[in-house]
Amino acid sequence: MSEPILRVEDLRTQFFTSRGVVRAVDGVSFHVDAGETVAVVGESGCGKTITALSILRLVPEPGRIVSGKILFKGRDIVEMDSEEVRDYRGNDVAMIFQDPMTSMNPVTKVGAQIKEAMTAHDRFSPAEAAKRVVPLLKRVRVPAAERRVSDYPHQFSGGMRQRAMIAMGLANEPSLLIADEPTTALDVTVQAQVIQLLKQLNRELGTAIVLITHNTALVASMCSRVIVMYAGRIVEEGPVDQIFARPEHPYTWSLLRSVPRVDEARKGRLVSIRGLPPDLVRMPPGCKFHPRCLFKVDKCSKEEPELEEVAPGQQARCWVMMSTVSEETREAAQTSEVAFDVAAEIKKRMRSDARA
Amino acid sequence: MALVTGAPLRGALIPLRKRSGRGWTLGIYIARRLFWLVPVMLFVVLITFFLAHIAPGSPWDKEGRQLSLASVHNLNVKYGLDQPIWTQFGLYLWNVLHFDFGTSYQHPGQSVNQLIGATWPATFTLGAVSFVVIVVVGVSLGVVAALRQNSFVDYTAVALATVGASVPNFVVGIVLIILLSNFLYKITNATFFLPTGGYPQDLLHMIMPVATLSFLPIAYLARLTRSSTLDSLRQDFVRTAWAKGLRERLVVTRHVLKNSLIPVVTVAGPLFAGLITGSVIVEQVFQVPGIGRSYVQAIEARDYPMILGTTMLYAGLVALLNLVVDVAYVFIDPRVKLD
Amino acid sequence: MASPAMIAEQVDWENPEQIGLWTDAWTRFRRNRLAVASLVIVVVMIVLAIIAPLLQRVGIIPDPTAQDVVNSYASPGSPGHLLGTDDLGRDVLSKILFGAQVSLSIGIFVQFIVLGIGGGIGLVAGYYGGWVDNALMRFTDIMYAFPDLLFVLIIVAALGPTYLNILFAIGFVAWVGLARLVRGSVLSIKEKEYVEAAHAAGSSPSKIILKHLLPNSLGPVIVTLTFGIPAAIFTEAVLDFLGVGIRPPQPTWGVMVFDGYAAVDSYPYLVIVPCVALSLTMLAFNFIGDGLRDALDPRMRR
Amino acid sequence: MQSEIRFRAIALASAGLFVVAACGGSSGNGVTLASAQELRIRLTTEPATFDPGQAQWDYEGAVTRQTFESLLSPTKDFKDVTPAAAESYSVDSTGLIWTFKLRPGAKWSDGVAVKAADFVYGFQRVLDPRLAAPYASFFYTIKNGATVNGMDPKDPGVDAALQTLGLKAVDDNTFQVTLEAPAGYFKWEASLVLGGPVRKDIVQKFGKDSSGNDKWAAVAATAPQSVVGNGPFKISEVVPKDHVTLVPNPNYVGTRSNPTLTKITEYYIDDETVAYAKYKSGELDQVPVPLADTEAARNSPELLKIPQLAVFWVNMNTKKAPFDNPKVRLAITQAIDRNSYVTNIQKGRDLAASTLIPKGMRNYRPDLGTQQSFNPATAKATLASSGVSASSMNGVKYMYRSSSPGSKTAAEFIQAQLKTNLGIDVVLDGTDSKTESARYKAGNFQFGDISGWGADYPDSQDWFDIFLTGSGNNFSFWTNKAYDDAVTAADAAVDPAKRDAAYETAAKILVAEAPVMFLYQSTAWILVKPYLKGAIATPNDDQWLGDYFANTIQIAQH
Repeated sequence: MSEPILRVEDLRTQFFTSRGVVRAVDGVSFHVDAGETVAVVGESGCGKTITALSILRLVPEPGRIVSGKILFKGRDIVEMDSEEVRDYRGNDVAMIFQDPMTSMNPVTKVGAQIKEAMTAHDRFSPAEAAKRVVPLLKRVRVPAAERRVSDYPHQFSGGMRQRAMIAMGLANEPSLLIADEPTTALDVTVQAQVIQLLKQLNRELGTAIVLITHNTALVASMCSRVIVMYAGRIVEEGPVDQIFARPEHPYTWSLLRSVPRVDEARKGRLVSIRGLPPDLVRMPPGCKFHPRCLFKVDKCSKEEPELEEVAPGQQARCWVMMSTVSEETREAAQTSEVAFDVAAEIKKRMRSDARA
Repeated sequence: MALVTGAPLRGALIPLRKRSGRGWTLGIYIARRLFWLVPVMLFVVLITFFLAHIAPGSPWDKEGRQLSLASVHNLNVKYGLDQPIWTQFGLYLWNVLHFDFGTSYQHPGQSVNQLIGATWPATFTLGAVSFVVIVVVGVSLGVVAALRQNSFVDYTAVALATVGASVPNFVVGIVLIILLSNFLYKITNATFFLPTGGYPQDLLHMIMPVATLSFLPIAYLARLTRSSTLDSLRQDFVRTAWAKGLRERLVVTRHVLKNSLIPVVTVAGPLFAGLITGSVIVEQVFQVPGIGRSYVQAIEARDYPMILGTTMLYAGLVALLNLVVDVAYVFIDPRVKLD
Repeated sequence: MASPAMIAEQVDWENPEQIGLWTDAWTRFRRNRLAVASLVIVVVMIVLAIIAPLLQRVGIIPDPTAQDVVNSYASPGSPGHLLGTDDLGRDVLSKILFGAQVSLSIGIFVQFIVLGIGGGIGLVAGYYGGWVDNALMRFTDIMYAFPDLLFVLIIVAALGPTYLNILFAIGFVAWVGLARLVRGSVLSIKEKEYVEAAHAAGSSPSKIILKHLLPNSLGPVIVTLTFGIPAAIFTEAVLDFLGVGIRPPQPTWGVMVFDGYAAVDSYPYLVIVPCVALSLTMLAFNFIGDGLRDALDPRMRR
Repeated sequence: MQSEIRFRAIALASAGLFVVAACGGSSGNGVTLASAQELRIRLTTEPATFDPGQAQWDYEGAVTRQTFESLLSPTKDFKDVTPAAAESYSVDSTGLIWTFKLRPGAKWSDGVAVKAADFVYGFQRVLDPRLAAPYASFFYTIKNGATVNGMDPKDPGVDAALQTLGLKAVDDNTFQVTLEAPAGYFKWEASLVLGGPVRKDIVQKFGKDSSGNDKWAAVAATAPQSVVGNGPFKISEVVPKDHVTLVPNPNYVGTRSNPTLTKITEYYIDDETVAYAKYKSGELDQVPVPLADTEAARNSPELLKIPQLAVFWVNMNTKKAPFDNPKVRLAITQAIDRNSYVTNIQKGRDLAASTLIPKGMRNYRPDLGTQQSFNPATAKATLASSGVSASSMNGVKYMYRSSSPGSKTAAEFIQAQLKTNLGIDVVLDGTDSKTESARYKAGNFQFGDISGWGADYPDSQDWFDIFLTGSGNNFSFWTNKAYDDAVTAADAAVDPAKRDAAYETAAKILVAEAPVMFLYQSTAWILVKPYLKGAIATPNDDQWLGDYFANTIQIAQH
């Protein structure tokens, strides 16, 4: 395998709010090889979007990259001066966002916004850029591209707009495309089309894709490797089929169990993970998942485990590891009434919200 | 989002938005709005005419030595004020249709057209220059204050805004005169606003009136721009623009500014109308031979033709400029429909 | 909702605090130190204005209308007069405090009228469009050109210069700017998907207007209202200049500035003091406005 | 912020001639002249017309006095009149026929000779009802003057009627006027600029506007071509709303010939605070001192204090309760401390006054005013004796002009005085000047506002006729037979002693009945630049010092 195009080493990004320091990304390391499709999975608030933004050095106020390296083809993004980073953004690494409705400038034509992505860098002359816009739209399967190019975003449907965003991202043929929950705001049929499109572009252009999502089903259909994040750190990483078959970290295991599997008969009950993601300001001691872990042992709440190799290419951060847990305890965990009181708790909370 | 039957099918599977057919509907809209100008002007004339006549005191009352009854009667007959009020109104409208706005009581021998013609250029020039200064300084101050939020610039902008709004312009004017007039007088040997030949060639004379006129609107426009720019900055598409690697200048002008123009344009229309019809107090303090001052003098002197003439000028201007603003909306924000 | 001081061990890690919209808005507002300081200033001013008669009875400040013509134009800091005296020897400090009763209240209440009429017309015109928008906007055009000087002169001359008449007269001519501003901002967001979605979901127009359209045009509205306060205060002074304002000798800030104007060369403090009072009020409402907009902005919610 | 005094300000030093001493003595050779002989002065408002007959305000007289010359003109000390456009004049035995011999060789500014017919036409225009001259009443002394001016403007017979006036051009340089009745003071009326000559051909050349006003005298950019006058100066430039510039008239022949000044620029500045600032920055050569800046100017070498023949009083409506009761009115006059007002409010600039005729004029009798002198005790007693209780007067309304700082300050002062001295709660009722004049005429007020009088000429006749029953300026609607009889007797009397006695009885009644409360006699405080030499102040200067004899003014090297 050649040198990975992206290597993140012990990245820490923190937000200095009046409530305290929010450790959004708390020591994350991973790599992405050329042409590879990697998924970053985790509940909202686990730091996956902030990691992506840190890669592009677009961390919003009051956040800052506190420490760690982000090496893109050997160059450290964190040390780059602002002009160098600007040229790198959208050229070497591009990013598309979750809500196509608000991610495009409502008062400028779609074609212009795509052309702009190219003219911002000197890879294509303005004339070449203008010529490439319609083919780009065609490549992302936007019908009647010649006419639609002079339309405004509000004249595109949600799916259509996301395709335009993808075209914008790929305009400069970047080596890496980060897609931050590209399908969340879309309905299911359109979701499948977008994922299909991304897979096809990865094959044809060889662009490495980092897909950020909380929808594990998408991961299976598209990515070769998956990284599971929780509370600002990686808790498990490895090839997709290995992780799906034998998840070692209880969190990964619960995640996979809370997704209805079409292929499996409705055997077990769906597992919902007890409680809510931790408050990133006042982190619990030890393993950050221990308050919600059904298989925790005494050590878990004292000391945080390191990532350790559990299988070829697969790492996990846990003192127990699912492989050591017997079949019966797994069954018991799945049916425990614990799930019920959590649901009741959440409902109560929602009502108080409405009343306030 | 109904499928528009009338408009020609554009081949798109689901035309989600009714095509606005930019050129054609715009023409109809403007025509309709111009048609509406007539009732608006008519209504303004009607109210002003009767308000002026209801106001206590007649054009011939004066302080100190009073006019003899004979003189007052002669004056009323001369200006037709002895006619019943409705005939006076009808006669006035008839004259206006012939573009004759009557003669001023204060300046016998001069028609309102002449007086407005003589005094408006000075006000217009002063107002137009101030408008440019206000928009340029106000908007840029607002944008910078938003981009560098809670920074030194932001706080100076707020401080300027506060002082701008709390100190009335005549106080600003008189303070400027007291401080600057010695200095300026030595350079230009007169700080009077001298519209030699109707247009002040010498910009030095305009420094103080323009500064006084612009002080408050700059503050307001800066605050307004700052607040709407802050709103735009928070939008997701700005993050997309950064992600595309655009230079800051482009992100600000093409993405942020273009989206925060709506409130600025909305205010700019009537602001311009107000500026070019003159500010009474600035014209009084700087002795500008403008129309703003003559409007208040007309009201104080119950000079009905002058009051009506100036009010109609202002009404026409405001209505037209608001139309320009409404049309501008469409060019700034395509989502705005003209209906 | 926030649980009391947390002790590290017993911390209930299972359910971190979740708070509602309004408490969140209040906490965010509270954290904006500038906005809080401004709120304190405004409250102090209002309190001072209210207890001014009390202060006078106790003797801390003299009667604002008591003339001491022998030492008129006494400069600030002279004995017994912290901020000096005016042309009739009346104490400037007590004139400011008593003047606040009229000026502050007119400044603020007029903004409610402006928000009511102007905001209402702007929202309705912007949301409904079509002939409703046309009718309301032509009415606004007429009001723009309206000789408000004449109108106010007659209204207050006819009905008498009582506080309410003046408040209504000023409010009635002050709302046009806001109406057009609100309409402008509504027009552009009316098309937004979530507004159409809410429309499709059958929520009533008033709900849409208040829940979606008004919050978005919050920024410009708040700025306009904060600028409206000194404007209203000076309009009252212009009314007095025309003879239909608050009857003297009741002091008001606007009138103090107008009267001070004549002596600005020899006794500038007569203009400076009321202008400072006004600037302070304006500054305070500015920051409160900013704090309010940031606190209520849905996107900023944690 | 209009300046307070609207009508003519008279400046007559009690010691007669008052040369602007501060400016270094006599004109002529003692002064090294500055290169630019340009005078810059300030008018309170833009004149409405340049037609001498139509002039109504002193800021209009400030221009017509320079551009036109009437038959006679007052002497420097304003004790008498001397020939001006007329070289000499004679009155026949009946006192009815006045014959004026015009100055030979006198020319208009366009070189045409001045003829008697021009004066006939000028006088006729003043009395022509169609032109509605504001001060036509001055010439009611001329035969048929009142009847012709009283005709209906639409009446076709007006032109014919004008010929019946007592005006005749005997020959090109003899102009004869026949009076309705003998009037010694017609010599003063013949010296008013109102009676300037007018060229018929010029009036016809420039025609009329749609309301029938003559365009030749319009205050417009065309004025330099259209305003043809026989005065020492002519108009060279008019910028509407800004200024008018006068330059010497080369064709002028007369007593005010060869002026040293080459240019007079009259700027319209109605805001005295602005004018004061512009004087200090060197843009104006003279300016009145605003009340608020009294201390700053009090001991400046450039200050000139000129006492004026102008008295101010508080009007009381004798037709409205409780002011229909003379005792109540008297109590009011005794309850207001004039001296405190003059020293503290007017900063000691003016003189307290408790009678009508100002100091410096014949018939000045301060001793008659004792009944109105300030004394709270007597005031309470007088009020008690009036049968009207102080509490019943609570809520009485004092009218004042809210746009004038002086009027408002006086109102607040009087309110406080009546509260402390008589325990009456006065309500201040502010209005704008137009409304106030209308309410004066309609009698729609109880008491209030300060108004006053400055004579057109220093003769008691001009003063006492104010309070005659039905007089236009008798705002108090006061009628008193004894007073009317005394004044008519005095006007007609020829023997000065009999006149003085009659005027004294009238003055006594005026003080006792107190239709008005006499307050103060004003003094003009003017700052004049040291380099302004040779200006001769007269009692009737129109808004600027030395305008009667502008030819004597010189600008010294500075």
